[in-house]
Amino acid sequence: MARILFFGKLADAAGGRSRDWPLNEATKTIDDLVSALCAKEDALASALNEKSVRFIINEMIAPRDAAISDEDEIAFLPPVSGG
Amino acid sequence: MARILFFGKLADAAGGRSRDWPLNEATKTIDDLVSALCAKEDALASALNEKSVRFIINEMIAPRDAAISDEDEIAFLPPVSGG
Amino acid sequence: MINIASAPFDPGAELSAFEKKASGAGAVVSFIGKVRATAGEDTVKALYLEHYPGVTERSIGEIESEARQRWAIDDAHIIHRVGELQPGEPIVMVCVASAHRREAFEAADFLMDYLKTKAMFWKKEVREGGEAWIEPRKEDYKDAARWRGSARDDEEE
Amino acid sequence: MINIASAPFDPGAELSAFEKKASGAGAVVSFIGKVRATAGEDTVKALYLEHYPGVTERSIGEIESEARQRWAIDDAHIIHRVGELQPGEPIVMVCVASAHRREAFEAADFLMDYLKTKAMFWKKEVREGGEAWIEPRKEDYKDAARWRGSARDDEEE
Repeated sequence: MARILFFGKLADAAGGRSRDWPLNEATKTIDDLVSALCAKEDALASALNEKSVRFIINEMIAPRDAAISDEDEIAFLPPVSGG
Repeated sequence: MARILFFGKLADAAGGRSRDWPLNEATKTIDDLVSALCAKEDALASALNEKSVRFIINEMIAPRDAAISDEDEIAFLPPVSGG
Repeated sequence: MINIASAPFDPGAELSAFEKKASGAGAVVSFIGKVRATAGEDTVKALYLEHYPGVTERSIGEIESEARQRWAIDDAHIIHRVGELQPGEPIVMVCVASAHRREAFEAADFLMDYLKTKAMFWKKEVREGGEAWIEPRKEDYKDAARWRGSARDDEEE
Repeated sequence: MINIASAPFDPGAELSAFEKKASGAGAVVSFIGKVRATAGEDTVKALYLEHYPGVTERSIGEIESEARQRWAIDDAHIIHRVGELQPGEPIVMVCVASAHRREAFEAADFLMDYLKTKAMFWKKEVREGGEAWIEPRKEDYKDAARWRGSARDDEEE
Protein backbone atom coordinates (compact mmCIF):
# COMPACT_ATOMS: atom_id res chain seq x y z
CA MET A 1 0.00 0.00 0.00
CA ALA A 2 1.24 3.47 -0.85
CA ARG A 3 0.28 6.32 1.46
CA ILE A 4 -1.16 9.27 -0.42
CA LEU A 5 -1.39 12.75 1.12
CA PHE A 6 -3.45 15.64 -0.22
CA PHE A 7 -2.82 19.21 0.94
CA GLY A 8 -4.85 22.39 0.79
CA LYS A 9 -7.58 22.48 -1.83
CA LEU A 10 -6.54 19.04 -3.10
CA ALA A 11 -7.73 17.53 0.19
CA ASP A 12 -11.10 19.18 -0.40
CA ALA A 13 -11.22 17.72 -3.92
CA ALA A 14 -10.18 14.28 -2.65
CA GLY A 15 -12.65 14.39 0.23
CA GLY A 16 -9.90 13.70 2.74
CA ARG A 17 -6.30 14.46 3.64
CA SER A 18 -4.91 10.97 3.08
CA ARG A 19 -5.71 7.57 1.71
CA ASP A 20 -3.95 4.23 1.38
CA TRP A 21 -3.82 2.99 -2.18
CA PRO A 22 -2.56 -0.33 -3.52
CA LEU A 23 -0.15 0.13 -6.42
CA ASN A 24 -0.05 -2.35 -9.26
CA GLU A 25 1.43 -2.93 -12.74
CA ALA A 26 -0.56 0.02 -14.08
CA THR A 27 0.65 2.51 -11.42
CA LYS A 28 4.42 2.66 -11.68
CA THR A 29 4.83 6.46 -11.77
CA ILE A 30 3.13 9.48 -10.25
CA ASP A 31 1.60 10.11 -13.65
CA ASP A 32 0.04 6.63 -13.59
CA LEU A 33 -1.23 7.21 -10.07
CA VAL A 34 -2.85 10.49 -11.07
CA SER A 35 -4.63 8.68 -13.92
CA ALA A 36 -5.80 5.93 -11.61
CA LEU A 37 -7.07 8.39 -8.99
CA CYS A 38 -8.74 10.53 -11.61
CA ALA A 39 -10.52 7.66 -13.34
CA LYS A 40 -12.99 7.48 -10.49
CA GLU A 41 -13.35 11.09 -9.38
CA ASP A 42 -14.04 14.05 -11.65
CA ALA A 43 -13.42 16.78 -9.02
CA LEU A 44 -10.08 15.23 -8.11
CA ALA A 45 -9.19 14.78 -11.78
CA SER A 46 -9.40 18.45 -12.62
CA ALA A 47 -7.65 19.46 -9.37
CA LEU A 48 -4.73 17.03 -9.78
CA ASN A 49 -4.22 17.92 -13.42
CA GLU A 50 -3.64 21.60 -12.72
CA LYS A 51 -0.18 22.58 -13.91
CA SER A 52 0.65 24.16 -10.55
CA VAL A 53 0.38 20.86 -8.64
CA ARG A 54 3.71 19.51 -7.33
CA PHE A 55 4.61 16.03 -6.14
CA ILE A 56 6.60 14.72 -3.21
CA ILE A 57 7.77 11.13 -2.77
CA ASN A 58 9.04 10.24 0.70
CA GLU A 59 9.48 13.92 1.59
CA MET A 60 11.47 14.77 -1.57
CA ILE A 61 10.16 16.86 -4.47
CA ALA A 62 9.74 14.54 -7.47
CA PRO A 63 8.83 14.97 -11.15
CA ARG A 64 5.57 13.66 -12.57
CA ASP A 65 7.30 10.69 -14.22
CA ALA A 66 9.08 9.58 -11.02
CA ALA A 67 8.77 5.88 -10.17
CA ILE A 68 6.69 4.93 -7.15
CA SER A 69 6.24 1.74 -5.21
CA ASP A 70 4.24 0.35 -2.33
CA GLU A 71 5.45 1.67 1.05
CA ASP A 72 6.07 5.13 -0.51
CA GLU A 73 4.49 8.25 0.91
CA ILE A 74 3.29 10.29 -2.04
CA ALA A 75 2.06 13.85 -1.51
CA PHE A 76 0.16 16.14 -3.86
CA LEU A 77 0.76 19.83 -3.26
CA PRO A 78 -1.21 22.79 -4.61
CA PRO A 79 0.55 26.20 -4.73
CA VAL A 80 1.95 27.04 -1.30
CA SER A 81 0.98 30.20 0.56
CA GLY A 82 2.60 31.01 3.87
CA GLY A 83 2.86 34.14 5.96
CA MET B 1 21.25 88.96 26.58
CA ALA B 2 20.99 86.28 23.90
CA ARG B 3 21.01 82.64 24.97
CA ILE B 4 23.53 80.58 23.03
CA LEU B 5 23.37 76.78 22.89
CA PHE B 6 26.14 74.49 21.72
CA PHE B 7 25.44 70.85 20.83
CA GLY B 8 27.64 67.78 20.42
CA LYS B 9 31.29 68.48 19.71
CA LEU B 10 30.62 72.24 19.62
CA ALA B 11 29.83 72.11 23.36
CA ASP B 12 33.22 70.47 23.90
CA ALA B 13 34.89 73.24 21.85
CA ALA B 14 32.98 75.94 23.73
CA GLY B 15 33.69 74.38 27.10
CA GLY B 16 29.99 74.29 27.96
CA ARG B 17 26.56 73.64 26.55
CA SER B 18 25.24 77.19 26.88
CA ARG B 19 26.19 80.74 27.60
CA ASP B 20 24.46 84.10 27.84
CA TRP B 21 25.94 86.70 25.55
CA PRO B 22 25.14 90.39 25.25
CA LEU B 23 24.54 91.44 21.65
CA ASN B 24 25.58 94.87 20.46
CA GLU B 25 25.96 96.99 17.32
CA ALA B 26 28.66 94.64 16.05
CA THR B 27 26.61 91.45 16.47
CA LYS B 28 23.49 91.82 14.34
CA THR B 29 23.63 88.47 12.53
CA ILE B 30 24.70 84.93 13.29
CA ASP B 31 27.76 85.57 11.19
CA ASP B 32 28.67 88.53 13.41
CA LEU B 33 28.09 86.41 16.51
CA VAL B 34 30.38 83.66 15.18
CA SER B 35 33.09 86.26 14.61
CA ALA B 36 32.64 87.68 18.10
CA LEU B 37 32.74 84.24 19.74
CA CYS B 38 35.71 83.17 17.66
CA ALA B 39 37.75 86.28 18.38
CA LYS B 40 38.44 85.00 21.86
CA GLU B 41 38.65 81.24 21.44
CA ASP B 42 40.71 79.39 18.83
CA ALA B 43 39.20 75.94 19.42
CA LEU B 44 35.70 77.33 19.12
CA ALA B 45 36.68 79.36 16.04
CA SER B 46 37.71 76.34 13.99
CA ALA B 47 34.72 74.29 15.21
CA LEU B 48 32.11 76.99 14.44
CA ASN B 49 33.59 77.74 11.03
CA GLU B 50 33.15 74.18 9.77
CA LYS B 51 30.89 74.18 6.75
CA SER B 52 28.68 71.48 8.28
CA VAL B 53 27.60 73.66 11.22
CA ARG B 54 23.94 74.73 11.12
CA PHE B 55 22.15 77.47 13.03
CA ILE B 56 18.83 77.68 14.83
CA ILE B 57 17.19 80.88 16.05
CA ASN B 58 14.29 80.40 18.45
CA GLU B 59 13.89 76.76 17.43
CA MET B 60 13.83 77.51 13.66
CA ILE B 61 16.63 76.65 11.23
CA ALA B 62 18.22 79.94 10.08
CA PRO B 63 20.85 80.96 7.52
CA ARG B 64 24.20 82.36 8.58
CA ASP B 65 23.19 85.91 7.69
CA ALA B 66 19.97 85.81 9.72
CA ALA B 67 19.37 88.76 12.02
CA ILE B 68 19.57 88.15 15.77
CA SER B 69 18.63 90.20 18.78
CA ASP B 70 18.76 90.04 22.55
CA GLU B 71 16.20 87.60 24.01
CA ASP B 72 16.85 85.20 21.09
CA GLU B 73 17.88 81.61 21.68
CA ILE B 74 20.62 80.84 19.17
CA ALA B 75 21.81 77.25 18.74
CA PHE B 76 24.88 75.94 16.94
CA LEU B 77 24.49 72.40 15.58
CA PRO B 78 27.21 70.08 14.31
CA PRO B 79 26.13 67.23 11.97
CA VAL B 80 23.34 65.22 13.57
CA SER B 81 23.62 61.50 14.18
CA GLY B 82 20.69 59.57 15.58
CA GLY B 83 19.79 55.91 15.80
CA MET C 1 15.39 28.87 15.23
CA ILE C 2 12.35 27.62 13.35
CA ASN C 3 9.11 27.14 15.23
CA ILE C 4 5.88 25.76 13.75
CA ALA C 5 3.37 26.77 16.41
CA SER C 6 -0.06 25.22 16.76
CA ALA C 7 -1.11 27.70 19.48
CA PRO C 8 -1.07 31.52 19.56
CA PHE C 9 2.30 33.12 20.33
CA ASP C 10 3.20 36.45 21.90
CA PRO C 11 5.27 38.62 19.50
CA GLY C 12 6.51 40.92 22.27
CA ALA C 13 7.80 38.01 24.34
CA GLU C 14 9.41 36.45 21.25
CA LEU C 15 11.16 39.72 20.39
CA SER C 16 12.37 40.13 23.99
CA ALA C 17 13.88 36.66 24.04
CA PHE C 18 15.42 37.12 20.59
CA GLU C 19 16.98 40.51 21.17
CA LYS C 20 18.43 39.43 24.52
CA LYS C 21 20.03 36.40 22.89
CA ALA C 22 21.37 38.58 20.05
CA SER C 23 22.64 41.28 22.39
CA GLY C 24 25.89 41.71 20.45
CA ALA C 25 24.09 42.70 17.24
CA GLY C 26 23.66 46.37 16.40
CA ALA C 27 20.42 45.90 14.49
CA VAL C 28 17.32 43.78 15.02
CA VAL C 29 14.43 43.76 12.55
CA SER C 30 11.17 41.96 13.19
CA PHE C 31 8.16 41.36 11.02
CA ILE C 32 4.73 40.22 12.20
CA GLY C 33 2.02 39.16 9.77
CA LYS C 34 -1.50 39.01 11.15
CA VAL C 35 -4.83 37.54 10.10
CA ARG C 36 -6.81 40.24 8.34
CA ALA C 37 -10.40 40.84 9.38
CA THR C 38 -11.79 41.49 5.91
CA ALA C 39 -11.43 40.03 2.41
CA GLY C 40 -12.72 42.56 -0.06
CA GLU C 41 -16.29 43.27 1.05
CA ASP C 42 -16.48 40.04 3.03
CA THR C 43 -15.76 39.43 6.73
CA VAL C 44 -13.11 36.92 7.68
CA LYS C 45 -14.22 34.59 10.49
CA ALA C 46 -11.08 32.46 10.70
CA LEU C 47 -7.94 31.41 8.87
CA TYR C 48 -6.96 27.77 8.67
CA LEU C 49 -3.28 26.95 8.06
CA GLU C 50 -1.99 23.54 7.09
CA HIS C 51 1.57 22.27 6.76
CA TYR C 52 3.45 19.09 5.88
CA PRO C 53 5.26 18.13 9.11
CA GLY C 54 8.97 17.60 8.54
CA VAL C 55 8.90 18.81 4.94
CA THR C 56 7.67 22.29 5.88
CA GLU C 57 10.37 22.71 8.54
CA ARG C 58 12.97 21.67 5.98
CA SER C 59 11.64 24.10 3.37
CA ILE C 60 11.94 26.94 5.89
CA GLY C 61 15.42 25.76 6.89
CA GLU C 62 16.49 26.04 3.25
CA ILE C 63 15.06 29.56 3.03
CA GLU C 64 16.93 30.56 6.19
CA SER C 65 20.17 29.04 4.86
CA GLU C 66 19.83 31.04 1.68
CA ALA C 67 19.37 34.22 3.71
CA ARG C 68 22.47 33.40 5.76
CA GLN C 69 24.48 32.92 2.57
CA ARG C 70 23.36 36.28 1.22
CA TRP C 71 23.65 38.46 4.32
CA ALA C 72 25.87 38.61 7.41
CA ILE C 73 23.19 37.54 9.87
CA ASP C 74 24.01 37.03 13.54
CA ASP C 75 20.79 35.22 14.31
CA ALA C 76 17.35 34.56 12.83
CA HIS C 77 14.10 33.33 14.33
CA ILE C 78 11.07 32.23 12.32
CA ILE C 79 7.75 31.38 13.95
CA HIS C 80 4.82 30.27 11.82
CA ARG C 81 1.36 29.35 13.04
CA VAL C 82 -0.65 26.37 11.85
CA GLY C 83 -4.19 25.35 12.72
CA GLU C 84 -7.15 27.66 13.13
CA LEU C 85 -6.45 31.37 13.67
CA GLN C 86 -8.73 34.26 14.55
CA PRO C 87 -8.64 37.70 12.86
CA GLY C 88 -5.90 39.87 14.41
CA GLU C 89 -3.83 36.89 15.54
CA PRO C 90 -0.19 36.72 14.42
CA ILE C 91 0.38 34.19 11.63
CA VAL C 92 4.10 34.62 11.20
CA MET C 93 6.98 36.38 12.91
CA VAL C 94 10.48 36.79 11.54
CA CYS C 95 13.32 38.27 13.63
CA VAL C 96 16.76 39.00 12.19
CA ALA C 97 19.83 40.30 14.04
CA SER C 98 22.83 41.72 12.25
CA ALA C 99 25.70 44.13 12.79
CA HIS C 100 24.14 46.72 10.45
CA ARG C 101 20.58 47.70 9.73
CA ARG C 102 20.72 47.27 5.94
CA GLU C 103 21.51 43.56 6.22
CA ALA C 104 18.85 43.05 8.90
CA PHE C 105 16.14 44.84 6.87
CA GLU C 106 16.98 43.05 3.62
CA ALA C 107 17.23 39.61 5.20
CA ALA C 108 13.87 40.00 7.00
CA ASP C 109 12.27 41.30 3.81
CA PHE C 110 13.71 38.36 1.83
CA LEU C 111 12.62 35.80 4.43
CA MET C 112 9.05 37.09 4.30
CA ASP C 113 8.93 37.11 0.49
CA TYR C 114 10.15 33.51 0.43
CA LEU C 115 7.91 32.36 3.30
CA LYS C 116 4.96 33.78 1.36
CA THR C 117 5.76 31.98 -1.88
CA LYS C 118 8.06 29.01 -1.15
CA ALA C 119 7.48 27.66 2.37
CA MET C 120 5.12 24.69 2.50
CA PHE C 121 1.94 26.09 3.98
CA TRP C 122 -1.58 26.14 2.67
CA LYS C 123 -4.17 28.51 4.00
CA LYS C 124 -7.91 28.73 3.79
CA GLU C 125 -9.91 31.80 4.66
CA VAL C 126 -13.24 31.10 6.29
CA ARG C 127 -15.43 34.06 5.35
CA GLU C 128 -19.03 34.95 6.07
CA GLY C 129 -19.66 34.30 2.38
CA GLY C 130 -17.86 30.93 2.22
CA GLU C 131 -14.40 29.39 2.27
CA ALA C 132 -11.47 30.07 -0.06
CA TRP C 133 -7.98 28.65 -0.34
CA ILE C 134 -5.54 31.55 -0.62
CA GLU C 135 -2.70 31.57 -3.11
CA PRO C 136 0.06 34.18 -3.26
CA ARG C 137 -0.89 37.39 -5.08
CA LYS C 138 0.95 38.47 -8.24
CA GLU C 139 2.72 41.05 -6.06
CA ASP C 140 4.00 38.29 -3.78
CA TYR C 141 5.61 36.43 -6.67
CA LYS C 142 6.99 39.73 -8.00
CA ASP C 143 8.41 40.58 -4.56
CA ALA C 144 10.07 37.17 -4.31
CA ALA C 145 11.54 37.56 -7.81
CA ARG C 146 13.37 40.73 -6.69
CA TRP C 147 15.95 38.58 -4.91
CA ARG C 148 16.76 36.30 -7.81
CA GLY C 149 20.52 36.27 -8.12
CA SER C 150 21.18 39.89 -7.26
CA ALA C 151 22.36 39.71 -3.66
CA ARG C 152 24.51 36.69 -4.30
CA ASP C 153 26.10 38.46 -7.27
CA ASP C 154 26.95 41.37 -4.99
CA GLU C 155 28.67 39.01 -2.61
CA GLU C 156 30.89 37.61 -5.33
CA GLU C 157 32.23 41.01 -6.36
CA MET D 1 3.81 58.33 18.86
CA ILE D 2 7.20 59.88 19.42
CA ASN D 3 9.02 59.18 22.66
CA ILE D 4 12.36 60.66 23.69
CA ALA D 5 13.34 58.36 26.54
CA SER D 6 15.95 59.23 29.14
CA ALA D 7 15.77 55.76 30.73
CA PRO D 8 16.16 52.28 29.21
CA PHE D 9 13.06 50.89 27.45
CA ASP D 10 11.90 47.32 26.85
CA PRO D 11 11.54 46.60 23.09
CA GLY D 12 9.37 43.51 23.67
CA ALA D 13 6.90 45.44 25.82
CA GLU D 14 6.85 48.30 23.30
CA LEU D 15 6.14 45.91 20.43
CA SER D 16 3.38 44.19 22.42
CA ALA D 17 1.66 47.49 23.15
CA PHE D 18 2.08 48.66 19.56
CA GLU D 19 0.83 45.55 17.83
CA LYS D 20 -2.19 45.30 20.14
CA LYS D 21 -3.09 48.90 19.34
CA ALA D 22 -2.61 48.25 15.60
CA SER D 23 -4.54 44.98 15.67
CA GLY D 24 -6.33 45.77 12.41
CA ALA D 25 -3.09 46.00 10.41
CA GLY D 26 -1.90 42.97 8.48
CA ALA D 27 1.80 43.80 8.79
CA VAL D 28 3.96 45.15 11.62
CA VAL D 29 7.67 45.85 11.14
CA SER D 30 9.95 46.84 13.98
CA PHE D 31 13.56 47.93 14.06
CA ILE D 32 15.79 48.08 17.12
CA GLY D 33 19.21 49.73 17.03
CA LYS D 34 21.56 48.88 19.88
CA VAL D 35 24.77 50.27 21.33
CA ARG D 36 27.65 48.33 19.85
CA ALA D 37 30.32 46.93 22.18
CA THR D 38 33.30 47.62 19.94
CA ALA D 39 34.54 50.41 17.70
CA GLY D 40 37.18 48.99 15.40
CA GLU D 41 39.77 47.49 17.73
CA ASP D 42 38.60 49.58 20.65
CA THR D 43 36.08 48.69 23.38
CA VAL D 44 33.02 50.88 23.83
CA LYS D 45 32.33 51.71 27.48
CA ALA D 46 29.26 53.90 26.96
CA LEU D 47 27.34 55.97 24.44
CA TYR D 48 26.17 59.47 25.29
CA LEU D 49 23.20 60.86 23.36
CA GLU D 50 22.20 64.49 23.37
CA HIS D 51 19.13 66.19 21.87
CA TYR D 52 17.57 69.65 21.57
CA PRO D 53 14.32 69.39 23.55
CA GLY D 54 11.33 70.53 21.49
CA VAL D 55 13.31 70.91 18.28
CA THR D 56 14.31 67.22 18.18
CA GLU D 57 10.72 66.06 18.72
CA ARG D 58 9.60 68.35 15.90
CA SER D 59 12.33 67.07 13.56
CA ILE D 60 11.16 63.50 14.19
CA GLY D 61 7.54 64.55 13.71
CA GLU D 62 8.43 65.92 10.28
CA ILE D 63 10.18 62.67 9.36
CA GLU D 64 7.13 60.67 10.46
CA SER D 65 4.82 62.98 8.47
CA GLU D 66 6.90 62.44 5.38
CA ALA D 67 6.66 58.65 5.86
CA ARG D 68 2.88 58.91 6.23
CA GLN D 69 2.67 60.90 2.99
CA ARG D 70 4.68 58.29 1.13
CA TRP D 71 3.17 55.08 2.46
CA ALA D 72 -0.24 53.93 3.67
CA ILE D 73 0.73 53.57 7.32
CA ASP D 74 -1.87 52.62 9.94
CA ASP D 75 0.35 53.58 12.86
CA ALA D 76 3.96 54.39 13.70
CA HIS D 77 5.87 54.51 16.95
CA ILE D 78 9.34 55.98 17.35
CA ILE D 79 11.31 55.70 20.61
CA HIS D 80 14.76 57.25 20.87
CA ARG D 81 17.03 57.18 23.89
CA VAL D 82 19.01 60.13 25.19
CA GLY D 83 21.51 60.30 28.02
CA GLU D 84 24.13 57.70 28.84
CA LEU D 85 23.69 54.21 27.40
CA GLN D 86 25.56 50.97 28.02
CA PRO D 87 26.70 48.56 25.27
CA GLY D 88 23.83 46.27 24.21
CA GLU D 89 21.13 48.74 25.29
CA PRO D 90 18.54 49.77 22.69
CA ILE D 91 19.14 53.28 21.30
CA VAL D 92 16.18 53.48 18.98
CA MET D 93 13.07 51.53 18.13
CA VAL D 94 10.77 52.11 15.19
CA CYS D 95 7.46 50.25 14.79
CA VAL D 96 5.28 50.57 11.68
CA ALA D 97 1.89 48.98 11.06
CA SER D 98 0.35 48.78 7.61
CA ALA D 99 -2.12 46.70 5.61
CA HIS D 100 0.68 45.16 3.52
CA ARG D 101 4.22 44.15 4.31
CA ARG D 102 5.91 46.11 1.52
CA GLU D 103 4.65 49.44 2.88
CA ALA D 104 5.58 48.49 6.45
CA PHE D 105 9.11 47.40 5.51
CA GLU D 106 9.79 50.44 3.34
CA ALA D 107 8.40 52.94 5.83
CA ALA D 108 10.45 51.46 8.71
CA ASP D 109 13.55 51.42 6.52
CA PHE D 110 12.95 55.04 5.50
CA LEU D 111 12.31 56.17 9.08
CA MET D 112 15.60 54.64 10.22
CA ASP D 113 17.60 56.18 7.35
CA TYR D 114 16.16 59.60 8.18
CA LEU D 115 16.53 59.20 11.96
CA LYS D 116 20.20 58.38 11.33
CA THR D 117 20.90 61.43 9.20
CA LYS D 118 18.21 64.08 9.84
CA ALA D 119 16.82 63.78 13.38
CA MET D 120 18.46 66.14 15.86
CA PHE D 121 20.63 63.92 17.99
CA TRP D 122 24.33 64.01 18.70
CA LYS D 123 26.16 61.02 20.03
CA LYS D 124 29.51 60.47 21.63
CA GLU D 125 31.17 57.11 22.02
CA VAL D 126 33.17 56.70 25.23
CA ARG D 127 35.85 54.17 24.36
CA GLU D 128 38.70 52.63 26.33
CA GLY D 129 40.97 54.67 24.08
CA GLY D 130 39.13 57.99 24.46
CA GLU D 131 35.94 59.76 23.41
CA ALA D 132 34.65 60.44 19.90
CA TRP D 133 31.60 62.24 18.53
CA ILE D 134 29.98 60.01 15.92
CA GLU D 135 28.76 61.34 12.60
CA PRO D 136 26.75 59.36 10.05
CA ARG D 137 28.85 57.10 7.81
CA LYS D 138 28.93 57.64 4.05
CA GLU D 139 26.64 54.59 3.77
CA ASP D 140 24.09 56.31 6.02
CA TYR D 141 23.92 59.37 3.77
CA LYS D 142 23.76 57.09 0.71
CA ASP D 143 20.93 55.07 2.30
CA ALA D 144 18.98 58.24 3.09
CA ALA D 145 19.49 59.50 -0.48
CA ARG D 146 17.72 56.38 -1.84
CA TRP D 147 14.36 57.89 -0.86
CA ARG D 148 14.84 61.23 -2.53
CA GLY D 149 11.74 61.78 -4.63
CA SER D 150 11.23 58.22 -5.80
CA ALA D 151 8.45 56.95 -3.55
CA ARG D 152 6.47 60.14 -3.90
CA ASP D 153 6.79 59.94 -7.69
CA ASP D 154 5.37 56.41 -7.57
CA GLU D 155 2.41 57.67 -5.63
CA GLU D 156 1.57 60.26 -8.24
CA GLU D 157 1.38 57.68 -11.02
